[in-house]
Amino acid sequence: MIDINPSGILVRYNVKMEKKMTPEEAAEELYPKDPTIYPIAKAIFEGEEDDVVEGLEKAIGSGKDPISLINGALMVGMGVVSRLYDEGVIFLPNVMLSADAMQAGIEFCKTKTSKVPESKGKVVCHVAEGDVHDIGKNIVAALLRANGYDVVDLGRDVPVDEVIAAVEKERPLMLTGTALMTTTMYAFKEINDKLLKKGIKIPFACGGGAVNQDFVSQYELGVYGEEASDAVKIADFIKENGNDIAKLRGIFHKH
Amino acid sequence: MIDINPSGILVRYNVKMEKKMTPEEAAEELYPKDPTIYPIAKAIFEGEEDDVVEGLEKAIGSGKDPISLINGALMVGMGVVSRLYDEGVIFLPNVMLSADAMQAGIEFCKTKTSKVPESKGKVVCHVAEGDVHDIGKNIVAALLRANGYDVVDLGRDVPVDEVIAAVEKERPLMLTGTALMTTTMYAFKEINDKLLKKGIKIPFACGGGAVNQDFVSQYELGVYGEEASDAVKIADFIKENGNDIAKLRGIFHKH
Amino acid sequence: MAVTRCTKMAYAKADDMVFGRSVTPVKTGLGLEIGVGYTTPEVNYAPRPEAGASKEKLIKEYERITTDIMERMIQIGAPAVVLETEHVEQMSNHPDWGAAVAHAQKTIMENYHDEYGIKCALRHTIGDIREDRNYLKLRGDKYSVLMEAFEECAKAGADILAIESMGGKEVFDHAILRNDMAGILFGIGVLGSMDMEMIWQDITAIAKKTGTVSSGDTDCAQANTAMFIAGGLLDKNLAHTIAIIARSISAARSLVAYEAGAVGPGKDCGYENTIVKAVAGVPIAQEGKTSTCAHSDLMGNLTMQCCDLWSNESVEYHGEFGGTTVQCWSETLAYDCALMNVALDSGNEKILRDMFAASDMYRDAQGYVLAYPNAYRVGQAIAKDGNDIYLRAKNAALESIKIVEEGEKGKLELSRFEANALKDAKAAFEALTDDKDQFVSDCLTKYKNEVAVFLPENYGL
Amino acid sequence: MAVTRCTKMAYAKADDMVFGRSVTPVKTGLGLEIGVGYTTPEVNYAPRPEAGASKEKLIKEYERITTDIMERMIQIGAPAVVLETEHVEQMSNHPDWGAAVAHAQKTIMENYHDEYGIKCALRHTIGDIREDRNYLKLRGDKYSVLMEAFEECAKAGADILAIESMGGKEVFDHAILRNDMAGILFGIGVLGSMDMEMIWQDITAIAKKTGTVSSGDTDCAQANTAMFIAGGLLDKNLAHTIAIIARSISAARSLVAYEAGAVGPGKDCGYENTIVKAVAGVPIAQEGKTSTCAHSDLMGNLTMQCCDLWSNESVEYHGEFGGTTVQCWSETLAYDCALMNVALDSGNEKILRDMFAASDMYRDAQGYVLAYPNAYRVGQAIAKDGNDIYLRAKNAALESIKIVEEGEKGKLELSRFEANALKDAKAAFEALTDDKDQFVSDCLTKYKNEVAVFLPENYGL
Ligand code: B12
Ligand code: B12
Repeated sequence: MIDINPSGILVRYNVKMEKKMTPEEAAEELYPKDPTIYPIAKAIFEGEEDDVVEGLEKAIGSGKDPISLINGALMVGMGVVSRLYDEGVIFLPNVMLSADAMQAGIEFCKTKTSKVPESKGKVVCHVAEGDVHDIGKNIVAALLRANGYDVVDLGRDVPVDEVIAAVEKERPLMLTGTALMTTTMYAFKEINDKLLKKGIKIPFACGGGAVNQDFVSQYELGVYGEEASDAVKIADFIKENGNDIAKLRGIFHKH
Repeated sequence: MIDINPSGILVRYNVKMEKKMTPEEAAEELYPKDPTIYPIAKAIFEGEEDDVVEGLEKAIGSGKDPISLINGALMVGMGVVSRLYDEGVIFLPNVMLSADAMQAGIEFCKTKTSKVPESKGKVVCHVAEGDVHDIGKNIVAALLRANGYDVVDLGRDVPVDEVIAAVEKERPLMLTGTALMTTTMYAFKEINDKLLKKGIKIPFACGGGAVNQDFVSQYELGVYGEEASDAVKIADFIKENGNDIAKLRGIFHKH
Repeated sequence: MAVTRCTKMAYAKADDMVFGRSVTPVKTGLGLEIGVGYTTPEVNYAPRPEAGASKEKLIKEYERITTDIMERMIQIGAPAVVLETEHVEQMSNHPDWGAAVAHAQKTIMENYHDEYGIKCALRHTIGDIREDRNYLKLRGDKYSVLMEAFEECAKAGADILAIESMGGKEVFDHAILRNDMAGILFGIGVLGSMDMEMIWQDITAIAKKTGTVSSGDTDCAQANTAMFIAGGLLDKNLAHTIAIIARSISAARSLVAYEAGAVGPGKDCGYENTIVKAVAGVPIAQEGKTSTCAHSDLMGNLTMQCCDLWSNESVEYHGEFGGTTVQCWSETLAYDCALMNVALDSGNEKILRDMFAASDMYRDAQGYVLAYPNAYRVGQAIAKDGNDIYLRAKNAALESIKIVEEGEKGKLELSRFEANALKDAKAAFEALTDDKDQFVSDCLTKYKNEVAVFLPENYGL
Repeated sequence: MAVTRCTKMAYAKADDMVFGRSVTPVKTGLGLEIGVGYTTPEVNYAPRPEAGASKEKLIKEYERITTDIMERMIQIGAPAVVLETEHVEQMSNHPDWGAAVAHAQKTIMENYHDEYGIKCALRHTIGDIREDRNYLKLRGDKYSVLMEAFEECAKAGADILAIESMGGKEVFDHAILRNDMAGILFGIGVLGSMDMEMIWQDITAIAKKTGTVSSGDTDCAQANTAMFIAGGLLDKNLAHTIAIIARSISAARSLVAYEAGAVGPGKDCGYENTIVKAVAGVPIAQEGKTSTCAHSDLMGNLTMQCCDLWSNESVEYHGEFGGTTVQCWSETLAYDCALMNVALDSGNEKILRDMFAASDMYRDAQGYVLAYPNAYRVGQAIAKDGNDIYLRAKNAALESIKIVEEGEKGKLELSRFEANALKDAKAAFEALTDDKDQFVSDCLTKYKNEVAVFLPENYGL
């Protein structure tokens, strides 16, 4: 093999840009100080289900309300995770493991009370009819859940009418659609038209390999999202500023 | 330089496919036998204006009607040219020179009579507003003329309303538009809409670098043409089969 | 058909491997030979969305695509071309659709071949339709339709038969998002290999019967998913060091097609193909810098190093300034091939190959392991225990880890994150048993529990 | 500014010319150097049709394009990139539009440079707006707007200034469709050169004043028109042997920019640039196999032989599977450059250059003449009579004819049609006077008569 000096050929920007702090150090700075909350948040960050449950047990034992722990401890830990993911300090598998741990924590809390926890809002997720590419959707759903949304995941290859029925039933904050094939993404238009016919005007966030902004702009409810994390940002924006689709497009249509 | 055997790298299909006959031999087989017509047709093929006029003079001298010579000699010669161009035996500059010679011949015939020659039909040609790329249009116009059409050439960078006015005035068989820029071709849509508003439903053949079939399919009157010679084929089709745009698209939309 | 495991390398040494030549070339289609000393563009395309509306529209669309490509190849003087039609779901679910498309395409190709003498062949990649909304359904009714699709397309004109099969994907999908090494190994190396053993014996039988070419499989469903999730240098969904482990394991899996009778050319999106070529000696298609229309990777030149066909992976059919997309991309591919063919003709193929490899082997861990000298080593690790699909896959993983570790001591830079992920992965693989049965039984327990959609009966387990 | 004619070759011999290195490199933009030993992708793009609707929309469109490209370059680890914005008419006719776009783009590029250290520069190619519906209006009011556009864009952030000027085009357009050799020579070699002498002194003055780079012109309006009309191997609108004569003449014309103070990099679409580099030693941009998005040519690899920037010419901005078009094409360009840079780094640049040239020099007459050893000879024919813009252009034509004739005796095949066109052209050029004044006066008479739109006052004649 010939020998080269790679530095003139390519730049390893990821190495160059890496944050000085380790993820653990960065997380440590963000954990809440409260000694009953701290171990729960940390266990969430580390994705250790058992430690989460153990921490919750202790906290409940010391008098904390199970429901308040969901927002006050589990979500706080998850907030650390989401923030560090957004900043590029940690990667998706960490988020997935933390999200799994958080789910376990929420389930545990629910067993300890008869009150129903309040969610940030409901989102219906699906992969277009005819399309089995569902990893993108799975990431979207996981990140939404990790950020406190109540996700109704319809799965993949979902018939248009089933999507409509779910939206009618759940009345979500928004609907998400994923499609990775040019031949399947057209279902989004149909969904749009059927929703409008029923007078339902919620943002329909669409993404996935084949989908592009130009396509999504063609139907009234469409908002294009590039990254899975955009789904969270879109939902957050809706919660804070209402569901004006023109405004959403103004922010999220970057191409 | 390194030395290679190009035969494994590339194939000179043009060399491989070249017809056995020379253009002159091929033309000779197609000229009319009539000794007064033959030299005119041949002079057209050779693009020799002087010989065309000389031949016409002789023919008129021997009693031929100037107007009938237009169809009976000039157009026949041009027919040979067009056919050999279509078959790939001769190239565009030959056609251009022949067309120039034919124009000279027609002008000459007109001076010899008060009758008005009949054309195959009128076509209005233009380059879209804002666009100065006019060579494609020039080729289109030349080929249409060479095939007996009466071309009203509006030139380049033609404002939409001027196109509409010309169509209203000339009532052509069809309109052609050329655009080479994505930013100019949108004028075609406007033209389409304004024509429809006025109830004018003629085929609007569109071509040129930026234009593609998908774009042209978006407006009712549009028929996409890839090659300049398609303009002639479209006109011929209209003359023979009427101006049904769906039918025209069926034939000329190849992509 | 029997399955003959690969336990030896097809090439005596890495340096013997080059683009355009393979140990066992393949003759196919209209005058085409693959791996005999020249490379050929392989053009891929996806119909426009509207085209799926009816069988007629779809056929028309593929006719246009085919004509456009053939026409452009003639215009620029390209001596040969392969067209790959990756089935959209309708074409595999209704084998008569797929067959009609194959027939329409082949007719056009024959006309061009007759008129101009251009060498060409048609690959049909049947969609792996053995999946319903919730579960993989690898065996049963859908399997019969799948095989029917192969047979009908072969009879109708397809020269080269391929698939990107999905065995193991349900476990893999779960594992890859959780850095679960055992799951990645089980999904790709064990379940994937088991499923391939079944389908490739059957596809090869169909190819024999129809006089077509049984060409091979890629681990698109798994290793490519990992590569896509890993993404570019700044993406943060998966460590690239994990993606290359999945890729290395996938070589042990994709090899199974050849063990079951396939002869190549391996499909374009198999980035594991250099490893496979090293072991099995078959010609391979590859994609890279000229498939940016379809996806981005970090080894645009490197993948050319040992390719026999050079592909654009896929592009949606539509217009550009320079013609339709299939014309633009096929032309670029054809020039890439012309360059390689010049090198082959002038005896400079090894230096060009080395330049291709050098361009990207330090770009990230994936390119480093897939650079042909390292890919060869992964191949050796596989062949060493070629008879044990589990052990060879595990070997591949460990060898790739070792290669990256060595690289890090040299010119391959890793981010701390990538290095940590590698370390954790190494520990995980080293902790695994050497006993296949033990591993399978552990995994069955684990994933029946963790992955709701995992049905062992899909694999006869 | 004075005009200093080139009467000597910048390179002692053809073999000294390679990609990535030029005799007189150029420093520009944010840390970029051109021609010092590495090649850099130059990405070109056209806004979507709708984007022209308003100034705001247009700016937004270019912001998106710029971000997309910079982002992708970072994702794949490209060390450097140049962006070329070819003005749409509004941007030159309203210099504040062009300036606003330049500013918006540069701001984004600065951010990326600051964050990642990526080397980059912005080229603005002002539209030659000196034309109204019927006539060229090379001098007068439109000229002032043109120069204002240069100055405003330079002040607003453009690093590199370019234009594709149109002098001579009215005569050329008439001549090229009629195989009229004198008209081709007059249009390109005389009128084109005269117009360039004027504008390039003024552009260079603006560049000096604004601290930007006066880069050069290409004969897009004429030589490229000929190349496009000539088309592919089976097209029948113009003999390729005529197209290469027009191209060779255009080298004598495009050289004028450098004689008037420009320093390069010559613009991508100047297929005459290899000749120009041989004479003037300036760095050049080129396009070829990775500009199939914009057009098809017959020298996809060959044009890489001596390029310093490597361009995709232009692509409409829209989505593809692999990202937006500007991302896809910039990535492909970046890998092409990586390959060349590997060659430069490892001392293999000459062998790679030769492979590029060999790929296409027998593909048609154009590639044959532009192959660097032959291009060098055309350069010598120009430099020999460098002081006489007419004679040097005629020399270039005759030398190119001679080169093709020699080629035909070797491995370059010509169709009978091409050979005949060449023979006729040769006779036409040989019949021409050696006296510039005589030629100009003959042509004035002829073309005032034949070409209705030809106004001698455009050239001060
Ligand atoms: C030559 C050329 C020029 C010449 C034009 C000379 C002339 N008299 O026409 C000059 C130098 C003037 C020029 C100027 C510009 N150009 Co220009 N030019 C080209 C080039 C290189 C070739 C075009 C050409 O002549 N082709 C050959 C002819 C014969 O082809 P054609 O016109 O398409 O016609 C054929 C068919 O389409 C068909 N046809 C044409 N019309 C019709 C109609 C019908 C009915 C039918 C059936 C068929 C048909 O027949 C012909 C033969 O078969 C193209 C590159 C390209 N990819 O097209 C760029 C190109 C068109 N130009 C381009 C640009 C940007 C410009 C400028 C703005 C550059 C600048 N910044 O100054 C200016 C435009 C100024 C203006 N306001 O218009 C871009 C357009 C990009 C975009 N946004 O869409 C292109 C695509 C180059 C590129 N890749 O970037 N250009
Ligand atoms: C992996 C893969 C598969 C796997 C899918 C595994 C799975 N569980 O998903 C398998 C092997 C099953 C597969 C099958 C097929 N595939 Co496939 N596949 C791919 C591949 C290589 C990568 C896709 C992927 O996983 N990307 C990574 C994920 C994470 O990305 P993503 O889903 O786009 O999601 C990201 C964003 O888009 C975003 N996002 C996603 N959804 C949403 C939603 C919202 C609201 C927001 C804000 C964001 C967002 O978030 C994610 C992360 O940021 C692509 C190549 C490509 N260029 O995309 C081809 C591709 C999609 N496949 C293709 C094809 C053709 C097929 C098959 C038909 C092949 C065949 N002949 O069998 C079958 C399809 C069967 C069917 N009916 O669906 C083509 C589609 C072409 C077309 N016509 O459009 C592609 C483009 C490949 C190509 N270039 O040809 N494939």
